Amino acid sequence: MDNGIRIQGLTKSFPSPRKHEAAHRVLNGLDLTIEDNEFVCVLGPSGCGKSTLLNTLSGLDRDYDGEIRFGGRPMTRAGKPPVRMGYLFQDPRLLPWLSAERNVDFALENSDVPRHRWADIKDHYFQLTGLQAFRRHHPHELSGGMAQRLSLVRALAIEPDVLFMDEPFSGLDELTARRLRVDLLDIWRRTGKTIVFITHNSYEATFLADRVVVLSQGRIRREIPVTVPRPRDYDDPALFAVSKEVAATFIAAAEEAERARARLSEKH
Amino acid sequence: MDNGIRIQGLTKSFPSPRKHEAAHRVLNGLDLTIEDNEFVCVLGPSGCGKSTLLNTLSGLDRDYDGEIRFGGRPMTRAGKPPVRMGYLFQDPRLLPWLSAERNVDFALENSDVPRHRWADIKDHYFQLTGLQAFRRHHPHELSGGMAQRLSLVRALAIEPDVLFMDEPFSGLDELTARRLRVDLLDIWRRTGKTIVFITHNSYEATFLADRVVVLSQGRIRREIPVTVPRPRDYDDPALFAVSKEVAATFIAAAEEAERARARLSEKH
Amino acid sequence: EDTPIRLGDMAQSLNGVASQVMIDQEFDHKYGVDVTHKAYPTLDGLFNAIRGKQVDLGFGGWTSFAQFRSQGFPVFNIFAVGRGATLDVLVPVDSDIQSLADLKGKRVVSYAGAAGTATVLLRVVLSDFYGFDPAEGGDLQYAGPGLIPTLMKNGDVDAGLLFDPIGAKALASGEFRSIGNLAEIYKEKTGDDFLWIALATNDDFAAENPEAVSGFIKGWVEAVAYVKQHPEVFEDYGKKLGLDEDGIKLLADRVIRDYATTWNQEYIDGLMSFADRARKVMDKGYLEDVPDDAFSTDYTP
Amino acid sequence: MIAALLAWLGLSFLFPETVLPGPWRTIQVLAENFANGDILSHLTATLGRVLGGLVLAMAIGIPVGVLMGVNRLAEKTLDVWVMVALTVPSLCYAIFAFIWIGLNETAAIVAIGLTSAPSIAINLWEGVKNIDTRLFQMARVFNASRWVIIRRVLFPQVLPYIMASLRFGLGIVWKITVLVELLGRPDGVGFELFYWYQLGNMQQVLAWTLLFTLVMLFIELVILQNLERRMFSWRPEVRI
Amino acid sequence: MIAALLAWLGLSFLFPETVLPGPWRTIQVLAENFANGDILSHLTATLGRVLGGLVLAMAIGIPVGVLMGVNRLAEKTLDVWVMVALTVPSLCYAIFAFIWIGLNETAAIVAIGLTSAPSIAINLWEGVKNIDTRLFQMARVFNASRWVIIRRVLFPQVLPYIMASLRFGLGIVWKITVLVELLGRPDGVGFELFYWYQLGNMQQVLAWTLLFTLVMLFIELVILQNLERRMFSWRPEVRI
Ligand SMILES: Nc1ncnc2c1ncn2[C@@H]1O[C@H](COP(=O)(O)OP(=O)(O)OP(=O)(O)O)[C@@H](O)[C@H]1O
Ligand SMILES: Nc1ncnc2c1ncn2[C@@H]1O[C@H](COP(=O)(O)OP(=O)(O)OP(=O)(O)O)[C@@H](O)[C@H]1O
Ligand SMILES: O=C([O-])O
Ligand SMILES: [Mg+2]
Ligand SMILES: [Mg+2]
Repeated sequence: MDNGIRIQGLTKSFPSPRKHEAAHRVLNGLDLTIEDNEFVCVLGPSGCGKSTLLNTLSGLDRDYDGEIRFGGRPMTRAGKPPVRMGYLFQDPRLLPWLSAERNVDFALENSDVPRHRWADIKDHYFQLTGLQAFRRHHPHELSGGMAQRLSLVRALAIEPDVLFMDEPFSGLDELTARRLRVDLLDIWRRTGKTIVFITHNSYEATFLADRVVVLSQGRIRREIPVTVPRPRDYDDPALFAVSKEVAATFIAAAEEAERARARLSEKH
Repeated sequence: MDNGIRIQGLTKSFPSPRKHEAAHRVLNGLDLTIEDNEFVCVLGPSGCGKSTLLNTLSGLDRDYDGEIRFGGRPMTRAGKPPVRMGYLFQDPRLLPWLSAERNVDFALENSDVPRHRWADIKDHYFQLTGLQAFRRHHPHELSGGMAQRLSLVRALAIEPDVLFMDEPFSGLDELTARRLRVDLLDIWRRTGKTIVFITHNSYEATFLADRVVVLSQGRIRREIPVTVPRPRDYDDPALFAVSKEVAATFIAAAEEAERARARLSEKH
Repeated sequence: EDTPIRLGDMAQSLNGVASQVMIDQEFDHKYGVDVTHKAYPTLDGLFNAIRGKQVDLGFGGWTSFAQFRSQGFPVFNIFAVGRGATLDVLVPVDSDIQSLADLKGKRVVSYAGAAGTATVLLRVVLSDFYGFDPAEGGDLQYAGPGLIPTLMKNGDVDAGLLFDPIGAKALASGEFRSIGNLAEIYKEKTGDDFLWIALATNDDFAAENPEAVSGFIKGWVEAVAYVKQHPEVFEDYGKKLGLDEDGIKLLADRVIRDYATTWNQEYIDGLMSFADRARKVMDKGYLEDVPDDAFSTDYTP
Repeated sequence: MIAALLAWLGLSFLFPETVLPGPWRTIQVLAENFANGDILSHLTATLGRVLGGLVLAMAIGIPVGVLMGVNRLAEKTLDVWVMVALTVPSLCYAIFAFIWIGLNETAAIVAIGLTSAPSIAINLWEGVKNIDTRLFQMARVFNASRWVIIRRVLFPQVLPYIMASLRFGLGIVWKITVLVELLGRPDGVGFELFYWYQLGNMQQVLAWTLLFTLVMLFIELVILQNLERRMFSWRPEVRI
Repeated sequence: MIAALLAWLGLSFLFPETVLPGPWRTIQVLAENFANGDILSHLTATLGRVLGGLVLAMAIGIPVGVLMGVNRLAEKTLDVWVMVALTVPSLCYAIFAFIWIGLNETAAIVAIGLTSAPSIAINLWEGVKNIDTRLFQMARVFNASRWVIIRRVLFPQVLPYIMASLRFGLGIVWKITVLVELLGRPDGVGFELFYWYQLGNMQQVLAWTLLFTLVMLFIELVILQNLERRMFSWRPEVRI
């Protein structure tokens, strides 16, 4: 089945907390096409609407203008989204009354993964994330990075077709993050998911993505394809060159956004 | 007043969630001395006890063995900590029912900062963090990075003598983070605070710190002084060299910790 | 100057008719007292007021006052008011129950609660003269008076013990008939007058104002006599209840028959023998010892 | 509102007029009562007791509940007390208040307040146990005194429990007011209600019930809902 | 517990024996009642009504409250109903239950349940409004059906409100049981309480109150607290 994503004219506003003031338009006619099985990384300044984009793509927020299609199947105003999706939120969003393992079970119970495979899957991902010894801990007994990793286990365990990841490695040390990046690419290669991955790290984006997308002022500012062949080497100067371009694009976009904001403040 | 921190034999355990099982010892006789007005960065693998260390230093968690002194004044089992401190938590911990500005006011109200200076202070830090336009938003209306920046405003606004920062820039894009690092150093230079700063980014640590401390298995594995003179240049190769050493130390420590954990799992 | 007397009564009670006459015709001032009438919605409220000295004189079951006295509350009976002529056991007109004897094994509901004088009378009559106690078999239920006609109509209960005005209203509606007037049956079988409602006061008031208490009773007796001669005083009351002319006449007849006008040691002795009968049917703790000072004839004209 | 009226109308056809009078008849009776005049004095008497009782119940229940939530020792000692206080029938409170304080308004309000306080304490107690402890830590680090923490961090978090207590507390207090009025007060809506009940006059019973229902709806729709809207405007909406 | 006893002892010296008998005398009376035998039948009758009423009240109150919390339309329509239901005096419920269903246990339980349900609904309604909506979103993305969300995400979050409702609901239900027993049942603890109250026998009133207090303490200390300990063991402790 085709799990590509086609976004057309996506516009999203939040009402202002102050009455009688214009709504805050976060996404502004955003167009983006993501191929089936593509790995796309999204960069953009803090507060530019990256999480908002994932919320609309995942069907959490359906109060937007524009169109979203998954392999041709449209996202409707109500009802289930047309693909099986996994979402790693920016905050861990674990159920505090369940142990780490039961949090993963919660996701599995609502997935298509047959029950006889659960034990293996959980073992595998807990091992991968170094959480084996913490399966019976509750979320408040985990460190920040551990909660983030548990959230990763949950998103992967259900074997989704489309995976949304909102800064999944931001709270992890570089060693762990590197290893998890390699593991993620491995999983992606084996299972053929479509992945939308948000990050602030341009090198991480370049290492992972088929294409890096820079978001700013509610639109895609630029799309940078990463043509370096896979498997990629972390110290490959070619990757470094692309990542420099990504960083430069990002900085240009961010500065432009800042000037726009400054103009706006002045007007008030 | 001397605001140096002297930690001796700090040991902290958490009871296991499974009954009749040994407690989980997170800090294990940790010794560390931080000079007055020193900027110390702490690195360590996820779950190694960095946040736990800050919780004990800040007096939140007083259920530990060992001794903590601030400029000779001991932290007691009860009562106020002996210094004015600011804490930027790993999660933002904002009061959800207050607007961004009122969240900062909450901290100011309990501080020594005279009321007539509040407006200037808030203007300054909101400007610095780019949150001017969001002063009246509630936390759930902020993006992840914006909440983190608000948390930074709160910690700085009260002008503490000792500042604890737990991965303050992890959710920010590199451009914003760089600018904030420079601003932070500037504030530190002007006001003479003692700062303990946790990060996963070895380059960030090297750029900021007088001394980088690597934590692992509940102890300080190594202390790496950063002798590069200030003001430092982001692209200084001398910094890059130190940061490579920091990264290498960290990796060694992390791998050692992992081996220890593997041994432990095997025993079970 | 006339001594002020606060008179407590149940809000809907028929004593109120005579009390009102007493005030309207100024029989109180004639004997040196100044009566104000205070109505309470429930017996318990009224008793609280009497025990709490919110009122100086009050109406209620003599058994309750005797019981309170035995529990140490300083109240006592000073006059007879209602003999129980309006206490009827009613059944729906088409019921096949013809007399009290047929009540055995039937569900009977009393308006008066488990401790009420009327309930005790019902149990005494049935067990002493008909050979069964409905409370024993669990056939005796309790429900508010307003509910009882409906419960009988619905067939939830087979018979109901009611008092006026609701009893008269039920009879006047033609939907119910009486299978026995308890006080009449009791008098027939024992020769004693029954006493349902008495007038009571508290020790302090009586000690401080003996004249006023006697004066009140004199006025009360005159008021009752006036009511007997002027049944039209029931008009207003009956209309408020929604009774027609016949209904009002029926009510007046029954109530006038109910008013007692004598109070003496003989009457009290009769009550004591009722107490003996009551003790046998009731649980331990009911009228266990009736102190002599639960009654006084000192204020009888 | 209209649905409620229609339901009543429908039900009233099932019963004879004497058992369940229809809304129209009831409103007529209520209007007549108004015309007769003394409705207002009964209503103000009852409202005074209800509000007085509610204030007393909240004034006892909230601090006790909060104390039990934040302090282990207080929880252990007060737990039994609260359950005992919850079990003692309103009858006993009423009797002792009337004996001790006398048959007056103060006694009525004390009886009403004491009967309702335990329910409110229990709700708050449970509420405090459910709050976000990380925010407490934040406040402690930022040097907030115990009192500031209670007022600015704990209170807003238990506010939903307080609102709930206010609402159902109103209901409990009103129920107990009816009981207290029938035991020892010579006026009030509960008094009238019981008076007419004893007379078997359901039209009046419903007229008085209707009167108080309208008052309560006013309190809910005009006062409480506005209060709540203002207090909780920051809260994102729950949708499943 | 001991403090409560001592307080009672102290108070009892202030009043004559007939008004407030001391604990010792009361326990004696209670023991005598036990010896006489029919205490158990009264107790089981009342407990049956209390538990039946509580189950009914929870069965109505929880779904209604949750529905009002998660659905705007339901909130708008049911709000008025709940406030009306809260205001209708227990007396009215009792009358109509007895008229409609008859003078039997079912009617008593229905009257008790209906009177108590609104308080519980209100508490749950407020509870639902207070939950963490981000967890809902998480569950929705992970494909949880509405029913699963209610059961696995909403329910655990409103559990503290349910526990509170269970606790104070027990108190309300018991209070109303007393009233209902005195309006239309020929047995039960409330019936006995009122019987002895009407006879002015405070020793017996307190003996029956004590009996039920002990039963409630048993429910609280042995059942509810253990239940709660198990359910909320994951929760970090609140300390100020
Ligand atoms: N309340 C608690 N109960 C039990 N264990 C806890 C508790 N808090 C923390 N821990 C354990 O202590 C260890 C250290 O946690 P801590 O939060 O200090 O890690 P950290 O170094 O800050 O990690 P990270 O970089 O992921 O934030 C972890 O293994 C965690 O599981
Ligand atoms: N519920 C909401 N109500 C009002 N405004 C909101 C809401 N959610 C987000 N916003 C606003 O939308 C903008 C984009 O937020 P979003 O969370 O998508 O940013 P982001 O790109 O993910 O940022 P970050 O990198 O900091 O996570 C922000 O300005 C934020 O203030
Ligand atoms: O106790 C009462 O519910 O009236
Ligand atoms: Mg985001
Ligand atoms: Mg941490």
